[in-house]
Amino acid sequence: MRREFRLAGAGGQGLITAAIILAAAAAEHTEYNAVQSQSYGPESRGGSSKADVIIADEEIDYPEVKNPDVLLVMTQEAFDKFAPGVRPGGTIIVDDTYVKDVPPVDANIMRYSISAKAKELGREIVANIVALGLLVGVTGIVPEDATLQSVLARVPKGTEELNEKAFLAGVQAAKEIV
Amino acid sequence: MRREFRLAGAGGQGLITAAIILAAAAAEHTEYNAVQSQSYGPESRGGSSKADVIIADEEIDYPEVKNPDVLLVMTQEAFDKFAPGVRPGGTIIVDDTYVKDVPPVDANIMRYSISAKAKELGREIVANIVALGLLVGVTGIVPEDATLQSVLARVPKGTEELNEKAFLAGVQAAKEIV
Amino acid sequence: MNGSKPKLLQGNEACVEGAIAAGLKFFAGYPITPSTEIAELCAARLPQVGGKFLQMEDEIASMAAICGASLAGRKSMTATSGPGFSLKQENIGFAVEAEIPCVVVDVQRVGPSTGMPTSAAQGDVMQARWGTHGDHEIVVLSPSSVLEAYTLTVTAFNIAEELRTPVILLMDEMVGHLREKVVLPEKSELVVRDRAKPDLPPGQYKPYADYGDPAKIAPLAAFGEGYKYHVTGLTHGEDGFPTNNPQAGATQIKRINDKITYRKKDLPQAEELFTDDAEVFVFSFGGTARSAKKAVRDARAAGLKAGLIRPVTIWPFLEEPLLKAKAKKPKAVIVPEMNLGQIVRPVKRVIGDTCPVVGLNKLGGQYIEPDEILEAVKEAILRGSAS
Amino acid sequence: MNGSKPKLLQGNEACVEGAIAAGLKFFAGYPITPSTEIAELCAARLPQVGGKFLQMEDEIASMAAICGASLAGRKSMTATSGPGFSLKQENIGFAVEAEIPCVVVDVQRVGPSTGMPTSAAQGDVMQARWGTHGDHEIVVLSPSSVLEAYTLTVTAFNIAEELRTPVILLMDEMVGHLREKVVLPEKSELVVRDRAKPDLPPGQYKPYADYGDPAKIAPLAAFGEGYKYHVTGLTHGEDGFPTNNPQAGATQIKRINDKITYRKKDLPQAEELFTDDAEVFVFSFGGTARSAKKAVRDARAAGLKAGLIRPVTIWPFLEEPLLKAKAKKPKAVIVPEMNLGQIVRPVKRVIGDTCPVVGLNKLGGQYIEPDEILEAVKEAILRGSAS
Amino acid sequence: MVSDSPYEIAVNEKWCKKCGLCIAFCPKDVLESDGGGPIVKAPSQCIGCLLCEMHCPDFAITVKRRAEK
Amino acid sequence: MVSDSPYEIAVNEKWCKKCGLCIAFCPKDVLESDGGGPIVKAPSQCIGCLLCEMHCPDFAITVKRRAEK
Amino acid sequence: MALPLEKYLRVGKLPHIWCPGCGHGIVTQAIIRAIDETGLDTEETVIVSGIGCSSRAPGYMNFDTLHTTHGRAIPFATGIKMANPELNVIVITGDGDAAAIGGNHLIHAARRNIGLTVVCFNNNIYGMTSGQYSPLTPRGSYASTAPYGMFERPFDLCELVKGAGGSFIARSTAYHTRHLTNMIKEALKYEGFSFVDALSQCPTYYGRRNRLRTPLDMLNWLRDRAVPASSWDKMTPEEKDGKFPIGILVNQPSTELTKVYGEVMVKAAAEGGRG
Amino acid sequence: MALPLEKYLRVGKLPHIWCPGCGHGIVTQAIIRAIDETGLDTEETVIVSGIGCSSRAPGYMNFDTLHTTHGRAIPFATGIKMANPELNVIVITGDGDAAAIGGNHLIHAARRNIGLTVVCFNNNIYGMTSGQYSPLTPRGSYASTAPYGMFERPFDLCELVKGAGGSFIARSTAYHTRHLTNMIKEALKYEGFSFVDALSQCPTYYGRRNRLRTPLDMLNWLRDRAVPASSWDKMTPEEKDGKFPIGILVNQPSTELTKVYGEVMVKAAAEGGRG
Ligand SMILES: Cc1ncc(C[n+]2csc(CCOP(=O)(O)OP(=O)(O)O)c2C)c(N)n1
Ligand SMILES: Cc1ncc(C[n+]2csc(CCOP(=O)(O)OP(=O)(O)O)c2C)c(N)n1
Ligand code: SF4
Ligand code: SF4
Ligand code: SF4
Ligand code: SF4
Ligand code: SF4
Ligand code: SF4
Ligand SMILES: [Mg+2]
Ligand SMILES: [Mg+2]
Repeated sequence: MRREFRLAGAGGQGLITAAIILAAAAAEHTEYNAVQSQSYGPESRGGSSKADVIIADEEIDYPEVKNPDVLLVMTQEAFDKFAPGVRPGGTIIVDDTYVKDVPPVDANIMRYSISAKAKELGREIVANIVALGLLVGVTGIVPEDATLQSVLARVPKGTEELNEKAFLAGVQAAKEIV
Repeated sequence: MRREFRLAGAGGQGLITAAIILAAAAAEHTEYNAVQSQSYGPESRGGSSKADVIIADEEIDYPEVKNPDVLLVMTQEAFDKFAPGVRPGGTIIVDDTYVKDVPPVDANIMRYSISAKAKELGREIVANIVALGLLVGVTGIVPEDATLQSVLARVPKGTEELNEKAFLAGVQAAKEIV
Repeated sequence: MNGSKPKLLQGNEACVEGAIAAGLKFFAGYPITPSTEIAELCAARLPQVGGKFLQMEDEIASMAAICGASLAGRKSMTATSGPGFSLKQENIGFAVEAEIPCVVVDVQRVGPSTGMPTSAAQGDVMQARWGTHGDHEIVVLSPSSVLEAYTLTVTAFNIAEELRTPVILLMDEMVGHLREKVVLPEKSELVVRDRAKPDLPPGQYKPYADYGDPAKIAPLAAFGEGYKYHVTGLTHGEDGFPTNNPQAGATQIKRINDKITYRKKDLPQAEELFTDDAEVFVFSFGGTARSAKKAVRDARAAGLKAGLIRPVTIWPFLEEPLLKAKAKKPKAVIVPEMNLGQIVRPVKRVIGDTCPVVGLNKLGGQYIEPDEILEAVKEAILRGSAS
Repeated sequence: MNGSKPKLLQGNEACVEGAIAAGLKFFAGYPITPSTEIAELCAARLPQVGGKFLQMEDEIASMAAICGASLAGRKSMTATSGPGFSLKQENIGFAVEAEIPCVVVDVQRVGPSTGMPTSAAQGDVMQARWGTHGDHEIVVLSPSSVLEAYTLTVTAFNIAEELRTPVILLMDEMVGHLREKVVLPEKSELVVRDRAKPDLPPGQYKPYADYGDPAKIAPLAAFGEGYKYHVTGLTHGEDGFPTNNPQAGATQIKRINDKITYRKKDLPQAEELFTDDAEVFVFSFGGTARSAKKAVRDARAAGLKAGLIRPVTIWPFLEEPLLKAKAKKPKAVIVPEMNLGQIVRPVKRVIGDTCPVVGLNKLGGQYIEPDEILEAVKEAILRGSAS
Repeated sequence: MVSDSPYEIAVNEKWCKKCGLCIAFCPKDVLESDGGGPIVKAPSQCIGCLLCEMHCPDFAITVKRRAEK
Repeated sequence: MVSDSPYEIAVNEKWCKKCGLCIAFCPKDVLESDGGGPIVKAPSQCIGCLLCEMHCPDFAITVKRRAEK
Repeated sequence: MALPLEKYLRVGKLPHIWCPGCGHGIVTQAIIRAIDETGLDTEETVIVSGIGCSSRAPGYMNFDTLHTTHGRAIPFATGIKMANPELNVIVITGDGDAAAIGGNHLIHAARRNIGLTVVCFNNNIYGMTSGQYSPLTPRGSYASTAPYGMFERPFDLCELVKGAGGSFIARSTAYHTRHLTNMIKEALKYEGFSFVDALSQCPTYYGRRNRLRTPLDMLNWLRDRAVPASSWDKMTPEEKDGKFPIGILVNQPSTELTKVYGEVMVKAAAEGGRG
Repeated sequence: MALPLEKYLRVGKLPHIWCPGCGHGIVTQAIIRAIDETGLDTEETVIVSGIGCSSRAPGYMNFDTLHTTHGRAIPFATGIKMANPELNVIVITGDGDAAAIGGNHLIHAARRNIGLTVVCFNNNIYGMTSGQYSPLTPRGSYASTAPYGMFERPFDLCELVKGAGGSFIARSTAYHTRHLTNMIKEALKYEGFSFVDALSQCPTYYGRRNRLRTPLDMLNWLRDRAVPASSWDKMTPEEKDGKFPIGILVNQPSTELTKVYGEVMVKAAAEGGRG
């Protein structure tokens, strides 16, 4: 088993953090192997942002994601850029707060107003955690409680409660849309 | 024909200049080839000084002097250090103003009070040019007039007259001691 | 940090944790992508464990400062990337000549010059060996995984201390920035070598003693311990004072080279996979070796006799596994690297005319993918069979 | 200075006169033994011929300043020795990447580190090739005589201008400090290449144009001529602006390497002596090649079939004469160098398993004497005949 | 936008990064925030002080005298 | 050299480089030049001011109070 | 009044890579405006920078532009000016570029009085590499390499350049845009080495970590600390604490280096020189 | 009163390599005397130098001694002090070593206030490499790279260190040996970064080329230009021309860097830090 995830959107949306938490949950709370990588560079300054995770039950020799099984996109630009690369038959989770134009692709598309939900919960800044909950809920790749532990271990002190709410909202949403 | 010369003494005695003039005289006024080299380094600061010249009618591939045909020494230390290295049967010109102890070696020894002579002429600083005159006179390796031209071309302006006197005194001395 | 609990760690982070486990007490550095996390983590972690961090005015000063700290008896490290590695070269040479133990991390990025600061490359392989002027052997290690970034950092400190020499940890952006699941070894499992102390009283201590035996290296007294000895970058005698004697100079330079080549056997050896019966060898290091490993596994799955040699010690070049391979008269040795062909040079020198040595090179920050290597393996086997 | 009259000139002086003959207009440097005479003579001579001299605060600044001056349209040079050469490496890489013509003189001395500042060595051969980070070809020339210090400096400027690249003149203390009789070529005999000017108007000018043909190199406009173009050490496109596109990056790096390797044939070729029927080859450069030449002549005088290959271009490594030698199945190739064995490495790579490649190495500032090489030749012939 | 002010304010949407500085610096409340970026709300109030233009890090807002046009 | 001065002046010939500074700085003409280097000419005049010692670049001349000995 | 952007900017390269609210764009605009108002010929003006967010500015400016290595813009620029003294040479640098790795070149250029105008985009942090402390980070501030607060003492950049012998020194901030433009104008008009310490803001790395949440907070922070040079000397040490003077701080005309070298050339051609 | 030479010098290494009449021996003696009078423990005192004639001094001094690379003595010394703050760390450097190639390290050490005592053997020339001009060569002087006279403007080293924030700065000369010794003593007692500009003479390369034929001529030249700091401020610019003040020029106690870092360590151990 080897599953590849890509989280993409704009700098500042916190997708790198979400990817790290996902990989950490797998690494620290399951028997799976996990690697996480991301694009660096001045272009991540305000511009686009991309973070990858691979979770596998075997050794992960080559750690790069080429055709993700699961793509989470939180901007239109990210959708346009990365949707075509998804493994045929894979899954694309779309934050329809920002992604409006979703032409058909050979993938299973799931839509949710992730950012709107986060805003509703109090601060849009937790959209990444809503998204993480959604992704975990949809894919079942790692246990929800383990992921929540990882969330709480890696978010700034004082924001645990809000993030927990965000995560659970995402998980809940997954149940609704699947 | 390849003849090797070594001029050795103390830093400040101007032997490097003398060696350069000797090589320049050969290079610029004869058909011979000539190279000149010297020891560098902090040890040349106040300490000992050594300059070598090779004059040859063939190409000078290897430019280092190992066993000079002619050695000019202007300090006891230089004598002690370099006399043993002279080619058997070679010539050693000794400034007996400073070199007092001359044990027998397999070489033709010529003594002259070079520095004393220079002092007598006005300034000891021209001892190197007296020595050069002596060396040229003794060895006949380059024409005296050509060497004098080289001397005049390379000494500081304003000192030409003194240096000419010094050179001629050396040449004269050669005639006397040979 | 240590213990059997699995963790998700970044390569750069693992390097810092390894250094701390090895006893790092002083880090001096200057930020540069993609090595910066090493400095940042040292700034946070060192004062927690009785160590110190200082951000210097540049890379030259950083290299100087770690040499100074090492002479004062503390294990020291610096980290940088290409442009900074170029700047450190003069003082790396000083550490070589003055035999000062320390660890220098270079997380490679695309060059030359500013190049592509955030993209991966393996273009500093030859610079790590030859970047400073004059003759010098140097130990260079290259990790392929986050765990190895940890363990090899510990090893780097051990070698530095044992051989009294700077050791270069040559990472690449791929490994430095990768986050990976690791189980760090228990403290008790770690071998940590501390600096040998002189057993002679100050009057008799020779900091650069030549025992006529490359296995024996003079211990290094710390400044302030009463030895009152002299350290210089000038060619020097056994007492550490400069010499102009050519013979003495030659002896000294040979000694600091021999001490390293003599210990080749003790340096981290290559990882080998399926080399016993391989017909084609893939020789690959660092991040690229991960692709190579995958390719070799895939080749085997397809019934192709490929083998992997992954050098962990890059310099001095360990010929042994290649000589063994050469003896098997292979069809080819394939050398994938993210550069124009650097490690392939000593490979060619060892393999000679025995078989084609095929460089597989990619530039511009592009990873070499397993399939590309697999393709090369297939081709080599086909070509080899045809001839 | 020029004309048929013989002169006694020092190697370092000849380099300056050659540079001035080639059109040198700006020298920036920092004094260091044994290169200092070059700076000193530039300080005296340049303002006499409409040029300028500036002593910078260090070697890094010197290298930067000559790049700046070159971009402003003036032929520029700097000179240094080991420690300073190490410091210049970062900005040499910049000149490579930004394709800025200039000449860098390194008069080698004993290293590593401060070493023996006034003693001769040839220990920077590999550093000249690999001293800066990232992949880069570079042109390195090495004179053996005072006359060649003059002519090769002119050549170095010509190559720099034609290939838009820094060229290293790798001297050694032996040649730099030697005074020798020379007859400088007449001005009219000298080939001096001046910088090509863009023939396109500013709007269409591409300072880093890729013509898909390594023979064609974009001309370099001078700052102030109205082209208003951009120069960067970041990987860049044809217009000179940074790119993060891996493909474009790869292409750019390959292009600046290919333009050099493509012109191997036009670079100064090796001097060969008695190679036609040689059984043993001596491969030697710089000051040491003078001993080698004497040894080969002495060998011939003794009836031994020795031949000399003296590479004048050190990098890119010109395999041609060695391949010719290899084809003759020689008994040995002897490689004397004043280091622990550097140029011997590519020699081995080319010769492969054909015959023994014997390094003859001396350290500590000691010249290799003709007799030592002759001895090696004799041994090789004996051994070769016995087997 | 036509107005009775002698000044014409132009916003380059492609360059604007919605930092809000132009809005904050306008002494006359000419500009209004649209999620960070400026909307020219009261062009007639503009006194051409250029504070918006000079504080824009992105060259995205310019103020011209109409005559200049 | 025995004298009635309370100071003892020692010259280390091996280190002295005959720069003459000690002689030039002695306020009491205690020292005399021997081709550059010092000869202690008038030891009894010495006032122990150390100017000779402190200006010697070669650590070659030292002045001790006799009692110190 | 509005700037002719197309004349001075490579508009095709915009939007630039800087973060929203980054002060570097404001300072860049001030430079362009100063060039415009001074009337420098764009074809005879060269812009040189080192490495850093700030040093990316020349890439957007429509001149001959040179983006060098980290810290080395000034010696590159020195070579340009020596080679062609007719050119106006402007150096754009950052506080890390100019004062950390490049500190030596800054002081030597000031000493030599070579005709460059150096504008330091001083955001007291390393922006490009994500927020490490710089030699200008105020004591106590947080940075990625100062997680316990900056413990080193910072430079006063203008004092440093003054100590090096700098003859024209001015300071302003991204808040005081008109004043900043004027300072740069004066610097451009000065014939020798002129230095402008242009305080800029990095909301992304300095602001976020130091409770200055918005670009506006950062600009106000600059405003609150700036004191006109005319008032500065009258303040007590306590009043000066945490503040800095803005305005022209030093202005002592002195012959520019390439002019002096011109005299050397005349002398050399005539007399030969004394080796 | 006479110094116990064997205690402080490696007498077996003498005579030293310096030329007859070189000022470096005089300054070295002043350092040793200051150490003696201050009572520093020779086993807890480290002497660090760069490259140059001056930088050869540590080789003759009976301490832990470190002869580094050109210009880099200060960062090496910084590493030593950081590693072991108990040590007294003295840096011996030259005007080329400290102010040309090493200028950046000098100003940063002054800024940081790290506890080093730096003594610059300032002979305003590069001695070791045979007389090229340095950033301290007076305008108009001749040097091997200034055959037409020095055309660059020199630094005032003490002003430079002051501009960098230096808290203890003093100057003296090889003429004023007692005064020089006292200045070094005060510097050794100062806890933070202390700097002594010790004017020295190079009769071989500076003197010969500039009509100062003997070492004594050179010392008198130093004497004639030195003015006590107390009189300096009262002088007109014309009177100051060609002269320099000697004495303690700056003395403003401030906490030493390793002390400050000690506080960081306490904080770090306690709270963790805010990344
Ligand atoms: C030799 C070298 N060292 C380090 C770096 C990494 N680096 C790039 S920019 C930078 C600091 C930039 O800070 P500053 O000059 O203040 O500019 P800012 O980004 O804040 O505008 C550093 C350390 C480099 N490119 N080269
Ligand atoms: C990197 C480097 N550049 C240049 C040199 C050559 N060098 C040695 S000492 C020196 C200058 C010494 O001048 P200074 O520091 O004033 O000392 P002094 O000899 O005058 O006492 C120079 C340029 C070197 N050793 N290393
Ligand atoms: S020019 Fe002044 S008044 Fe007009 S919109 Fe801009 S800031 Fe407001
Ligand atoms: S200041 Fe510029 S970038 Fe910021 S919101 Fe206004 S127009 Fe947009
Ligand atoms: S101590 Fe004073 S008085 Fe005595 S000899 Fe020395 S200088 Fe003269
Ligand atoms: S000062 Fe010292 S070296 Fe000079 S003459 Fe006197 S004793 Fe000799
Ligand atoms: S990181 Fe800071 S300095 Fe760099 S562009 Fe962003 S705000 Fe500006
Ligand atoms: S060259 Fe000058 S500084 Fe060096 S030892 Fe001689 S006199 Fe002293
Ligand atoms: Mg900054
Ligand atoms: Mg000096």
